[in-house]
Amino acid sequence: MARRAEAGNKKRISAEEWQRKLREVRVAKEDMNRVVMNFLVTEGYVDAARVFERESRTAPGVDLEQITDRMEIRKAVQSGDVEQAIERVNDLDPEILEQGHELFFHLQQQRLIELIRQGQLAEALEYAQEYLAPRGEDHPELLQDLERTAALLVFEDVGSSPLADLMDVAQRQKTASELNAAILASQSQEAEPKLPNLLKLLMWAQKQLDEKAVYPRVDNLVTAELHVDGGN
Amino acid sequence: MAARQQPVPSSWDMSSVRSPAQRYLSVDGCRVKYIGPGSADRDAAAVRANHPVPSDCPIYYFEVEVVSRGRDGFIGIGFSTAEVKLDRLPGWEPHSYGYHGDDGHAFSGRGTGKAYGPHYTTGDWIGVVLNRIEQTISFTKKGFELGVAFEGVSEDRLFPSVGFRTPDEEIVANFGCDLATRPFKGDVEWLKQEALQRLYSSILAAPIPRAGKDQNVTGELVFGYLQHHGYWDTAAAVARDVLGGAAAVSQQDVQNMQVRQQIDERVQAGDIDAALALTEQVAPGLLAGNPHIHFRLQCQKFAEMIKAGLVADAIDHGRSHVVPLVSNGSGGGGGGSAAAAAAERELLEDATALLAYEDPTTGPTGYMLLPGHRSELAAALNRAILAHSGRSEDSALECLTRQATAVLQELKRGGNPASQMLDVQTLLLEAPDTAGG
Amino acid sequence: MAEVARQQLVDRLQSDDSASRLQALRCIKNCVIGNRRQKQHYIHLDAVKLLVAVLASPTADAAQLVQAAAAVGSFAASKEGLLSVIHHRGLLHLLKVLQSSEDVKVVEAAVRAVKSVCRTADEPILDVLSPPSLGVLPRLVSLLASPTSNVAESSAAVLACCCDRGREQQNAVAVAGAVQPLVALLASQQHSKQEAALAALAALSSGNAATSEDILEHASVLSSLLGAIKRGRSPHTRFVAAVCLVNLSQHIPALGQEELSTPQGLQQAVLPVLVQLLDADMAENVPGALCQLVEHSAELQLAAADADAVAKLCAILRQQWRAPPVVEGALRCLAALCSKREEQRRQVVDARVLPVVVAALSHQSLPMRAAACMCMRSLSRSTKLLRGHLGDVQLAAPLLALVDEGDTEVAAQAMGTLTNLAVDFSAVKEQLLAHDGVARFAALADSMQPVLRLHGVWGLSSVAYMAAPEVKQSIAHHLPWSSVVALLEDSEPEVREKVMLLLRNMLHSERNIEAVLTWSCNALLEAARDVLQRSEGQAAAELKHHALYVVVNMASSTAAHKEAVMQSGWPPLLVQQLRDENEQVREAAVWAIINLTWSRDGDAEETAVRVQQLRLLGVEEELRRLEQDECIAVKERASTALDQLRALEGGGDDDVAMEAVV
Amino acid sequence: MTASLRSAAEAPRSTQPLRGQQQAADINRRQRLSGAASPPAGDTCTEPATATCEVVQCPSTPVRYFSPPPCAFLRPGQVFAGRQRVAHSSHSPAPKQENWSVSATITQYDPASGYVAGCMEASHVPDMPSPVTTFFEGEIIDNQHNTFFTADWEACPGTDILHWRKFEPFRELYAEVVRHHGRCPSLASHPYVYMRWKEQFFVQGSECHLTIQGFYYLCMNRVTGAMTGFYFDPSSSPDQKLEMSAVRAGLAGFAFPHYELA
Repeated sequence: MARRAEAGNKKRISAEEWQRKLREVRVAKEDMNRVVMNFLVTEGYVDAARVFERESRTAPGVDLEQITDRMEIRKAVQSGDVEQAIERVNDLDPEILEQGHELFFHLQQQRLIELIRQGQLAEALEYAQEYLAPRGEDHPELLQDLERTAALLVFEDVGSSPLADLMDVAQRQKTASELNAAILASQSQEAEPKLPNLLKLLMWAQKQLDEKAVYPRVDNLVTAELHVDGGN
Repeated sequence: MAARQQPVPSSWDMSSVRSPAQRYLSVDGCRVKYIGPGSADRDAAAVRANHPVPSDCPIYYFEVEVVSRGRDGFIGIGFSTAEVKLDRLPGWEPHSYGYHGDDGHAFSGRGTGKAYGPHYTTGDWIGVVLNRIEQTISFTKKGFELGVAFEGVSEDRLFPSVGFRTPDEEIVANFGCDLATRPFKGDVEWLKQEALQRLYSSILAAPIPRAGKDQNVTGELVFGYLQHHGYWDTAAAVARDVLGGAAAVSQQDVQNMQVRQQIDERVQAGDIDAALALTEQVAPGLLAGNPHIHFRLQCQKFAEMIKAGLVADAIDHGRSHVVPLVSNGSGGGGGGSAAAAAAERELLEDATALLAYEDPTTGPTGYMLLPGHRSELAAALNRAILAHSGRSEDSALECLTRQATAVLQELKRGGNPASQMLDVQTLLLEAPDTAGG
Repeated sequence: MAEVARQQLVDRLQSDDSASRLQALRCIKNCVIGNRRQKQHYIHLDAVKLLVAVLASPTADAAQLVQAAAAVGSFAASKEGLLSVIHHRGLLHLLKVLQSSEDVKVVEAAVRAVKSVCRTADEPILDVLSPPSLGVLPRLVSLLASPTSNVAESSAAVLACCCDRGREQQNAVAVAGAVQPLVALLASQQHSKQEAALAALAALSSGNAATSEDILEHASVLSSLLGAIKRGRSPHTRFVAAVCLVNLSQHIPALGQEELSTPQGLQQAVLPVLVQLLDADMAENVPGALCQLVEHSAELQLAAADADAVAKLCAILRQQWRAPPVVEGALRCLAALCSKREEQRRQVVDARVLPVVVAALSHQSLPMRAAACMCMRSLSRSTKLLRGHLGDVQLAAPLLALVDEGDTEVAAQAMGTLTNLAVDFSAVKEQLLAHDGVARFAALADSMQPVLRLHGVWGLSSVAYMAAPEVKQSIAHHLPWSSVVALLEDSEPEVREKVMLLLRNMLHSERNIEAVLTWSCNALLEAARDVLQRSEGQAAAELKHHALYVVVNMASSTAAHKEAVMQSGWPPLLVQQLRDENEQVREAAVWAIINLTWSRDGDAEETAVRVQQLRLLGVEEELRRLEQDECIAVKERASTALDQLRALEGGGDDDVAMEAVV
Repeated sequence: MTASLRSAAEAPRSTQPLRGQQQAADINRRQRLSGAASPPAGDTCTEPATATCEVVQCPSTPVRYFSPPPCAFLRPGQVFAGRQRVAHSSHSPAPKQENWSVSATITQYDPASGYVAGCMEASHVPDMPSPVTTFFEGEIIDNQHNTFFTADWEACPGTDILHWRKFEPFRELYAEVVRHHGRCPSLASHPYVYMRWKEQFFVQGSECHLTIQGFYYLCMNRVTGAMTGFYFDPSSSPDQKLEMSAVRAGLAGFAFPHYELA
C-alpha cells in the first residue's frame, strides 16, 4: 500500500510519451562500435577485435599485436591450461604473480579445479599440499578460500556439491578476467571496459528517477525490455 | 534547462528588513558590517543572500572574506532557510548551518557547536561548499579544505547567510556572479572535480545485476548488438571466445537479415513488387496485419508506375490496390487514428498529383520519387518486419543506451542535482578519471 | 617426492645440455615466483648459487640469462632469498649482465631483478660509485626511455635506490643524465611510470642543492609537479610529488616571475596537500614531510595551524598502528607547530595526547625519543602546562636519561626541556632536584660542547630562579666559582649571557647575598663589571641588562652591600648605561640608581654619601633627561629616582623617601 | 578564589583535568550564546540605562586604539601581597567578615598579546588548615586583544561597567569606554593598568570549599604596583574585595629575578 500512496504523488509517464522520449535520443552507431571495440580490446579478445575491425571499420585504438600475449594467456585459462597461463605471465612480467598474492592464489585454485575436472585426483592432492597449503600460512587472509578449495578434494562428485560453482565455466571466465586485469594494470593500461559503466549508470539513474516518477523501466539488462510499473 | 532559469544568489538581501536585529547591520551589496551594540546574544544579527541556492545545483560555492573581526570576531558563516530568524547566528537555529570564527566550531540547529576547524579572523577568507549530491556542507580557510562540517543537509531552499555578534565585525562575500572581474580565490573547479570523481566511483561501485550467476551480461549484449547489425563473423568470434560457445549465430537470423537487406535494396530501387514478395516470404501475414505499411508500399508502387510512364496501369492499380487500403479513420483495419488516416489521404493525393505532370519528378510532389523518400520507406518497412517477427528495431545495447540517456534527461529536467554532472557519452567514451575534467 | 623432483631440477642447472638447462631454469623460476615456501626449499638446495653461476657463465645464451635473472629476482623478493642472493654475489653479476648484455630481453630481466633486490633490501645496498656498478648508470638512464611495460619504471626505481645511498651517488646519477628522461616520464600517460619518475626525482633532489638545481632547469618540471600534487591518481602519487616540491622549493631562486615559481608560492601550494594527506591512512611519512616544510618558517607554521594540522597530527599519535617513522614525524611536526604558539600547545593537551608524548620519551628507538623530546620542549614553554598537566607526569627521569644518550643534539633538546621544567613555578622542579639535576647541569656546564655548556648554565639559571637558599647552596657547591669565571669568559656570547643570568638569580633576595659573595670570594661584582668592560661596545643588550640586574639585586640589600657596589667601580659604568640605546638597559640602570639612593632607618648618612658620589658622576642630569625618555617604563622609573633624590635633599627623611616610591 | 555559597564545586585537578573544566566552561558559554541556558541573574546583567542608550550609537569617525606600554610590576617573579575581604553580610544571620591573606606571583607576562599568568595563594582562610594555591591567567585590557567588555565568563557589559566603576581612576574613562564599546583611546596614557584574572585550576588544596567559578576585575597603579580587585561570580558572596601591593624582594630596594624558557 505504501507503494501506491507513494506512487500517488509521483509523476506518471505513459508508455507512448516515454517511447517518444526514447525516439528523440540519437544513438550514433560509430559510438556503439567504439564501445564494443573497447570491450573486446580491454578484455583481450584479439581475434574478435580483428574481425570487428574488418567488419565495422572501427579502429581498435591500440596495436593489437601488443595484446596478443594477453589474449594467449586468457585463452590458456579459459581452455583450462592454467599452468601454461602462469608460465606465460611470468615470461611477460614476473612481478605480476610475485606481488599479486590473491590473484596468484586464484590461479592455483583454478589449476587445482582443472586437475580435479580431469579426474587427476592424485596430482590434485599433491599440488594442493605442495603449493596451496603453504599459502594459507603466508597469507592468512586467504585461509577461508583455501579451506573451501581444499574441500573440492573430498567430494565424490563435485558437480553436485555446494562447491559446484567453482567447477563451471564462469569460474574460468572470472579467473581469466582477473588475470587479464592484472596484466593491464602492470602495463598501466585501463583495466576496465566502458560497457559495464553504461549498465551501472542506467541502474543508478533509474533508481534515482523511481523516487520521482513512474515510467517504463528496464529491469532485465539482457533483453532490455521496457516494463511499466503497475501503479494504476 | 531548468537549472539555468533559477535565479542565483548575487548579493546580500537588504530589500526587506525581516527582523529588528537587521538594523544592527549596514548592508551594501556583497558587503556587511555590524553596527549594533553587540553586548549580549540578543544583539546578534544575520543576513541572507537575495536568492536561495538553485535546487538542482550539485555543487554550490561562495566565498566570504573577513574584512574585520571587530571586537570579538563572533562571525558565523553558512546557510539558512527563509524561515530562520535573523536575530541569531547561522547554526543556532534549526535549518541553519554555521562555521563560527571565534572558536572554529560548527553549529547546526543547536547552541552547542562541535569542534570543527581553526578559528578565523581579519584577513582570512572562507570558502563555503554546499554539496547537494552528498548532502554535505564543508568549508575551506584560505584555500585549505577543512573537511565536511555538516551531513544530511536536505533543505531544498538554502540561502547563503552570515551572522554577527560584536561591533565592527565586517565581511565581504563573493557569490561568483562576476568571475571575470572578481574571480574566486579558491580552486572551485578542483572541488567540483573531486565531487564528480566521488560520484562516479559511487555509481561504478555497484555490481551489475545478472539473471544467473554465470550470466555474462556484457558478453550477451555485445553478441546481440553484433548480430543485430549483421556483424556475423565478429558475432561468431564473440560467441566462441566471450560466451564460451554458450550462444551461436542462428542461420535463420542470418537469412532473415539477408532478405531484409534485399528488401531494402529493392525498395531503394523502386522495385516495390519484389519488395512485397520478399516481405511476404520473410514475414508472412505482415502486409495483411499492417494495412498502413501495405498502403504506403502500394502507394509508392503507384508513384513508381507513373514515373515509369505506365499511367493507365497506374490508375488501375490505384483503384484496385491503393484506395481500398486507405484507412477510414475509424481506427478500423488500419489501426491508425484519424491523424494517421489524414496522413494517408494526403499521401494518396500527393501520389495522384504526379499524374498531372509531364515529368512527375519535377512536380511539386516529386519528392515521392526521390531516394530520400524511398529509403525512409525502406527503413519503415524494415522496422515493421522486425516488429512482426517479434524483434525490436534496436539491439538491446542500443535500447539500454537510449533508456539511460532518456532517464538521465528526465532527471535533469526534474532538477536532480547529481544528474546535472553526468552524461552517457562521457561515461561511454572517456575514462572515468578523466571524465568531466 | 617433490623433494626429489626439486633436487633433480637443481642438478640439471649444471647439465651440459643447454636445452635441459634452460628447461630447468624455467621450471625453477615458475616454481619460486610468488611462492615463499618453494623459495626456501630451493635455497636449501643451494639453487641460488647455481643460478648466479649461470648469470656469470660466459657460455650462457640470452634465453638462459633471461630465465636465470628472473629466477634470481624472484628469490630476492623474499628476505631470506635476498640474503642468499647477496651471499652468492648475485647482485654483482646481475649488474654485470645489466650493463654488458646487448640483448633487450636480457637487459629487461636483469633490471627487473635488480629492482627486486633494491625493493627488498632495508637499507640502500646498491652503491653505483663502487665497481662493478660504475658502468651501470648510463645503461639505467638509457632504459628510462624503454617502451616496454615497466622496464622504464624498474630502472627509475633502481636509480631512486642509488640516490638513497648518499649525496655523491645523487650527483653521479644526475651527471649520468637521468634528470632529463625522468622529467620526461612525468608527462607519461602510464601512471606507474609517472610514479616511479616522481619517486626517483624525490630521492634525487632530497637535501641536495646541486641536483635540485639541475632538475629545476627543466621548465616543465614545476608545472608537472604542481599538477601531480592535486590531480595525482593516488594519494601516494600526490605525496611523492609533494615531497619533490618540498625538496626543490628550498633551492629555487627567490625571484620568480609568477607567484607559483617562488619558494613561498610553492610551499604555500604544497602545504594544504600535505595537511590533507595527514588524514589518509597511508604508510608514507606525511608528517615528516610536513615537518620538513614548516620547520624553519613561522609563516608556514601558522598556515599549517590554520589548516588544522595540529588536530590531525594528534589523531595520528592516537593511532597505535602507525609506523614508528610516521609517529616520529608527527612528534617533530608538533614540536615545530607548538614551538612559539600557546594556542597550538593547548590544542595538543586538549587532544589528550600528552601521555603518548611522554611514553615516546622512553621509546626503544633513539630518533623516536629525540622527536618526543623536541615536542616536549615546545610544550614546556607554557607556564600553564608547567603548573598544570606537566606536573602530573614523571618527566625528569626519562629526560635526564636522554641527556646521557651521547647524541649532542638530543642531549641539548632534553636539557632545554629540563631548563624549562626547572623554573620556580614548575611542579616538576622537585622531581628534577630529587634526581640531583643540579649536579647534572653543573657537570654539563663544563662540557667541551658549546651547546651543552650553554644548556648546562641555562638550566642552572632556571634552577636558581626564585629558589630556596638551600637550592642555591647546592648550585654553589656543584659549580665552583672558578668555573663561573671561566664561563664568564666563554667564547660563546650566549653562554656568557646565561652565566650572568645565573648570577642575577643567585643574588636575588638578600637572604642569599652573603652566601653568594662568599662563593665568589667577593669577586662577583668585579667579575661582572670586567665582562661588561671587556666586551665594551659590542656587548649584547641581554648581557648588559643581566649584568646591571646583578647590581640592582645586590644593591637592593643592606647598606654594606650598597657600599660594596659603590666600591666595585660600577657607578661610572652605571651612569654611562643610562645613555644606552636599549631601553631595557636604561631601565635596569635606573633601577640600580633607585636602589643605591634608597634610604632605610638609620642609614641616612651612608645614603647621603652614596647620593653625593652619584651626583658627582652627573646622575641627576641623566635622570632628568630620562624623564623625557620615549619609553614610558624608563620615564616612570626616572621620576621615581628623582623624587627619591629630592626627598633626600629634604633632610634624608626616610618616610618621604618611602613616599616617593610607594 | 572566593568563598563558595555551595560546597566545593571544583574537583582536584588530578581527577578532573583542566580539559574537563575548559570544556565545561566552553559549552556553558555556547549555551549562553545560544540562549539555551538561562542567562545570569537578571540584576547582575541589566545594563545601566546610561550604558545602553550610549552603546547603541557608535563612533562616526574611525578611532585608533593604542595599547598601554609594558609595566615593570608584571614581570615574572614579581610578587604581590595583601588581603581579600569577604563579607558574609547577606548570607549569615550575624553579619561577619573574613580577611584572608592573599599573595600572587607573576609567572608569565606577554605584553604583546595582553597575557599575564601566575599563581595566587590564600592563607588564614577560616577552617582551612593549609594555604590554597591556584593558577590564574589574566587578560590585560589593551584595546587590541581585550577590551573592558568581557567576552566570556558569564559577564555582560552591564556587569563589566558596574565593576569597573568601583575603581576610582576608571571614572574618568567611563564615558569613553561606553562610547567605544569597551575600548578606550586614552588608555595608553592612563597611569593605571586594568586586568581580568581568571583562576584556571587548583595547584594546592583542591579539596577546599572554595570555588574558582568567577574572576577578578583588577586595577593596578603603574608606578607603585598597588592593585585593587573585585571578584565577580553570580553564585558567590558579592562584594569580595582584593587589595595587594607589589612586594619588594629587596630589603632596601627592588630586586628582580628572571628566567628564559629554552
